[in-house]
Amino acid sequence: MPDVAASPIVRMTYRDASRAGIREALLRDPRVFLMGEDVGRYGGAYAVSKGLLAEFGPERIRDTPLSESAFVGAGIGAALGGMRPIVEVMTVNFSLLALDQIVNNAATIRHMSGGQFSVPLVIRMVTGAGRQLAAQHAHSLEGWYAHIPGLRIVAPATLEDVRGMLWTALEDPDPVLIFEHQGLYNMEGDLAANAGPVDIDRAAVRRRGDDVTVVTYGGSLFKSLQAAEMAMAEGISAEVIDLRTLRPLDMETVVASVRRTHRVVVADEGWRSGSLSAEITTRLVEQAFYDLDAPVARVCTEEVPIPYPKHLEDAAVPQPATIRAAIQRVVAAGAR
Amino acid sequence: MPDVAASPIVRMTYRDASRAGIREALLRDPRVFLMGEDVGRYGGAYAVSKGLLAEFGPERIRDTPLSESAFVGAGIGAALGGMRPIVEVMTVNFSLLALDQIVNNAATIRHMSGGQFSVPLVIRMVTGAGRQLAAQHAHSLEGWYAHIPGLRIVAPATLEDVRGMLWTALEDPDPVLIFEHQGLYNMEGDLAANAGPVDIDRAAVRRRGDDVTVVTYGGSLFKSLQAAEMAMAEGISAEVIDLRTLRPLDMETVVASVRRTHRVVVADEGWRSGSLSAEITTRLVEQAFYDLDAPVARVCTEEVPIPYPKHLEDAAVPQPATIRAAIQRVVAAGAR
Amino acid sequence: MSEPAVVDPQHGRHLLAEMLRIRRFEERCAELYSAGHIRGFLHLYIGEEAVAVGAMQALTPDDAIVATYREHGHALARGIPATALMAEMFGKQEGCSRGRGGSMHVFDAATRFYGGNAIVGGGLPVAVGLALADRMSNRPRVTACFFGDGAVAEGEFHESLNLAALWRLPVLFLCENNLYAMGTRIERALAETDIVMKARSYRIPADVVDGMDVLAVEDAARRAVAAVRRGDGPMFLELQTYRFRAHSMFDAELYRDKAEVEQWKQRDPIAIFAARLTREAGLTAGEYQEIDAHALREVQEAVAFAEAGTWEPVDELTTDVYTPRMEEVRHA
Amino acid sequence: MSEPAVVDPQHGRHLLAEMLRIRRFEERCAELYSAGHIRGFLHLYIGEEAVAVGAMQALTPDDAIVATYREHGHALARGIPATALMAEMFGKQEGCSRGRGGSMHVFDAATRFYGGNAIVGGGLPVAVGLALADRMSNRPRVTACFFGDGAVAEGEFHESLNLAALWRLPVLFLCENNLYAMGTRIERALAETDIVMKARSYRIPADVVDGMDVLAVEDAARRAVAAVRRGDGPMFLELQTYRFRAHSMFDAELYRDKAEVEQWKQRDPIAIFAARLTREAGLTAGEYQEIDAHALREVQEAVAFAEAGTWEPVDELTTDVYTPRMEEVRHA
Ligand SMILES: Cc1ncc(C[n+]2csc(CCOP(=O)(O)OP(=O)(O)O)c2C)c(N)n1
Ligand SMILES: Cc1ncc(C[n+]2csc(CCOP(=O)(O)OP(=O)(O)O)c2C)c(N)n1
Ligand SMILES: [Mg+2]
Ligand SMILES: [Mg+2]
Repeated sequence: MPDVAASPIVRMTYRDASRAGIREALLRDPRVFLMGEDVGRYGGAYAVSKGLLAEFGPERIRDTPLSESAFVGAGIGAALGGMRPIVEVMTVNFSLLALDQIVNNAATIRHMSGGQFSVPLVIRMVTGAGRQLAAQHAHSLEGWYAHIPGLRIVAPATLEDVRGMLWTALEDPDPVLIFEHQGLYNMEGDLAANAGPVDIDRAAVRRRGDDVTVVTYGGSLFKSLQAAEMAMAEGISAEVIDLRTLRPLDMETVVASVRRTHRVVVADEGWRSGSLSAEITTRLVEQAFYDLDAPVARVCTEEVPIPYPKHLEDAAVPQPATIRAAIQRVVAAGAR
Repeated sequence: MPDVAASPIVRMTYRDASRAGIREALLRDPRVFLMGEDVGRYGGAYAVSKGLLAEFGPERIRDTPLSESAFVGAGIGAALGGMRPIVEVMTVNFSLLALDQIVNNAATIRHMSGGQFSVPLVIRMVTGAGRQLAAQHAHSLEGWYAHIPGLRIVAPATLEDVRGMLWTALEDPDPVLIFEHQGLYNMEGDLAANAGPVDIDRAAVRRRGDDVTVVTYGGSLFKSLQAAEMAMAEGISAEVIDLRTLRPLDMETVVASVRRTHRVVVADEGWRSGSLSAEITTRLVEQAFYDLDAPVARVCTEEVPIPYPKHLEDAAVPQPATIRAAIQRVVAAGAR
Repeated sequence: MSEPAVVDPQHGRHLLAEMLRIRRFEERCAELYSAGHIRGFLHLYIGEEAVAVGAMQALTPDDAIVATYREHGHALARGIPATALMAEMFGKQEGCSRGRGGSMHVFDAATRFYGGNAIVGGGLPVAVGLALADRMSNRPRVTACFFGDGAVAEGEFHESLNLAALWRLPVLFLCENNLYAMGTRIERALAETDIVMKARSYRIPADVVDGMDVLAVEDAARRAVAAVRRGDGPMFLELQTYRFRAHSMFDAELYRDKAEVEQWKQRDPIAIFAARLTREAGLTAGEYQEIDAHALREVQEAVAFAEAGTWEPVDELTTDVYTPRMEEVRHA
Repeated sequence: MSEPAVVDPQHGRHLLAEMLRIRRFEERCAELYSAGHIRGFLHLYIGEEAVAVGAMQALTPDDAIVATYREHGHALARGIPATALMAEMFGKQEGCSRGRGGSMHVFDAATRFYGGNAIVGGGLPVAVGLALADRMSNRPRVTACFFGDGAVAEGEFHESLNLAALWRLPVLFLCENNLYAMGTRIERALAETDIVMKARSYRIPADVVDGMDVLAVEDAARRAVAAVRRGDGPMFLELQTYRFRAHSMFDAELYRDKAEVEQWKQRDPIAIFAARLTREAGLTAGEYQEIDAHALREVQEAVAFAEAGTWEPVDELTTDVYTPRMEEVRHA
């Protein structure tokens, strides 16, 4: 780990931090390249890779045709061939076109080959709602992907993580999918100029509290933190855990918190049924049943393709107010 | 409902029953047709549609090229155009090639069009392990599909259901995915010659019991029934619920049972993390928390691409013995 | 490419009016976007109006349309009222998709407009299926499927063309080749940039058409539609055109030369056609003003309609995810 | 198709031996399947041996192979030991994929054999990526990608050919056209059955080769590999062949005439080539017997090896889903 304390602090956006991570990877390792639709000349659909083509050239900042299955599969092949590709899929909805490659190849080759071949591939995708992009551009499928053995799923919510997780992911010998929430790109923050790799194994406690644990990740992290502030006004002390990695889940951190708070809210932008929140709730039942003083409360996305109008989009996905309401509910329920 | 009592009973396999359902649909409604890879001349990869080409001709028993995305999408278009297509996808793993059409179109068009267009499409897929087909032919993704709003997911486990659910699915105005477990095709049983449509709304209690509720579906139903028999020997009375429909879930039936038994095992051939078992467990926590006397136990598939050798495949998926062990465990735990 | 047809004065004025309606509508959309009334992604068709307007002339009300996220032009030319379209862009429930889809997801049962699909290539299989339904029902209908040059690289393009050709389905494939897929020029996306070659590799008859010439488009579309309707199987047209504006409102246009854009603007389909009408069909400056004023009025009314529109109540958020069982499924 | 090459006596005997090894291996597999030692899906290559054997001659150990679920022939011809291959089919941990993959998922790092892919078309993007890695690393390697006529209809075929051609990647596409995809004859799958036309629609040079003639295959493959290695970009060969057996062991072969099968059997690549060697290179009946006996012995040893093999312990079920962090990722 670099000596962050000694480094100057730079103000930047989540987008800038993501770009910095990619740039560092390209500088560090000649095997790394970025490939995807419009990552080069256009500068990335969300402007993440802007400027990188000029610096690294078209071989390493590789614009692809609209061929999700082929270029994701080519990423698998290139990884097998010794490269360290970063494949960008513009939006998680489009990644459905590449699912055969992701699930039937990337996730299985290591096991199916008897451990002979690993697939050190990183796929970056944009996920989430909040920009009125409607039903084919705004879903949150990272929790769904977390069902697939053989994949590692990470969801950076902070500047530090979006910059630092990429490098760790590239060092991982297996396929890692990184989900960047579109609502975070313009978020500003301070980051050490030399901020480096971060672990992708552990959840992080982003706020300490005693009365209830809010488990969340990605686009819902800051909403949860806001909700925790709001709950403070009512005298409720909420702990907020950022899962960071969705597969494998770091339940140790979650369970440790729940053993203190005895109450849990999960805030997850996936559609409620079969979302990651269900797996977390179930693991708590399995691992901490007798510590739970109230049913786990879930704040998830309504089971509807995300609609275009702002008021409906807002109503569809978790919000600070709905998270706060859930916090109040679980604290009120089954009070010891 | 036809008068089953008055009808002769015929001995047939699950495969025959599936075929009978298709045949009846074709006879009943000229808008119905079957389309998929090798459904015609080959007779279906699992011989389900054998003989139908001769009876109905190549327009209505329509062999397709290997083009999962196009022929599933064509099913959507044909449904929009007034037909009632039954699209067969040979194996659930291949359906990943058609996920764009299923998730981004079939599941969204009704809502996205403001309710103007419905997609009365039925997709039949083969799912599950048990025949040593290894990592690209043996997964159980029906629970995964159940995450998607806009789809209805059914999993017939009995002859009656595999025959009767199809017709009901075809009458449904929205896309219905029917998952037939490959391990069931050779299962024999008795069915009324005129057995007709069955509802696809409710779970069924397949075995009555008082001490524990086993919630299951599809390929795990008969394993669960076996496990229940085995548990009887130890004096445990297990109720077995066949979910039948995985989306939407009929939790009413499950909760009613749990209010009596207070203990639950979920047997589900999906990979454990993020499987349907997690959603069921979570709904129980939400809807019957104070009725649960012990943590819900899950018997799921190990988190590994299904391996080829029989002993490993058997070890990977739920078995009567593992279900029985779970039954014993929950009954022992937190005894009242 | 075939000889340009002779201009019928009245029809010519109709074509001009149609193109102007689209142009004015979208110019206003751009302003409304900047003002925050339209949100999400907004893709303008400005520069490509001759394609949608020319092609729609060849279709009857019974035919079906499948389009992309860049579909305002198609929607207007097909006859979706500007009011309902603008309300859709505002997200109001008076919009043609009840406001839920916005700019990228225009649907309209009355005109058999099946989207508005924001997945590049995603509309093609659906179009094939609509045509299959017509074929199986012996209806002499055509499904017109619009898509861009970018879609040609997608697997769904290939699978759909093969299926349509194999089954001789009544689909008219209309490839709007504007040379770019977002920032990716066709040479960087397709190993073979002569798109009609691909259609022919599925035995689909294919023509290249000047997509800046509304009469040429109409003429080619009429011939293609006639063949398709006759039962000759699918046809394919490559319409060569250019978008004058950015890909969407989030595009700095780093990838193309201002000069190239300017050059293409010299071929503005509206200006060129207006000049031709002036030359060959006696269009006067006054008439042009009037047509234009009419278009502007229509847009004005559309905006007023959209502004007066109402928001879908939040408690209806999850309606229409499933169809009420009682409801008859109408379409066909 | 080019003129058949002159037979080199020694090389000719090698080719014959290679084809016979595959034939005998698979005949035995069929028996072992009936006896229950091999399970799952088993797809035999019998009748198509000239393709794998001919093509492999053109490749060096540094090159890579991507194949399908019908890949025993490719595996043997590439040099995966029959012992390890047979043990794989038995599901024993001495198998080349540790027994986990079985017949459809043969992998071997030593020979750069990247599957064994049971998703039709699923190997093509991977092959493109392997070639991309070579291109970016300036390694003069070739990736040979085998697939069937059925795969040609899949979107992944189209996307992969376009990508390989666009980026001029060193891939040799080898389409084994045996006229059927399971029970679907090519005319019912492809609107254009002349497959090389498709390759050409991506500007990939393509040839049709008699896949029943091992020398013709070798010759075409050598020329294609040389061009690919030179950096000319991808090449495409359509190998016209036929499977003599059913698609898999679950196939009643309702879809094709016995007569057609018999006709093709007249073109048995082994019989024809043996006859030619007899005629042109002095192969004696005794020699043939000896080669055959050698093949049978190899198969016998493979079966013995497989039978003596051991089962992977159940407690290792979930190893290798992820790579131990400590382990260096070896391949490249
Ligand atoms: C499957 C998919 N991949 C990527 C995108 C993002 N995207 C939206 S439009 C577009 C370019 C499409 O270009 P083209 O087909 O030529 O249509 P045009 O925008 O030029 O009209 C891209 C890459 C998408 N919507 N869908
Ligand atoms: C994506 C996908 N769809 C369907 C199948 C089922 N399937 C296995 S082999 C096969 C036929 C493939 O034919 P072809 O590509 O010609 O190869 P061949 O078997 O003739 O060697 C089919 C349909 C599959 N394995 N993968
Ligand atoms: Mg374009
Ligand atoms: Mg074949």
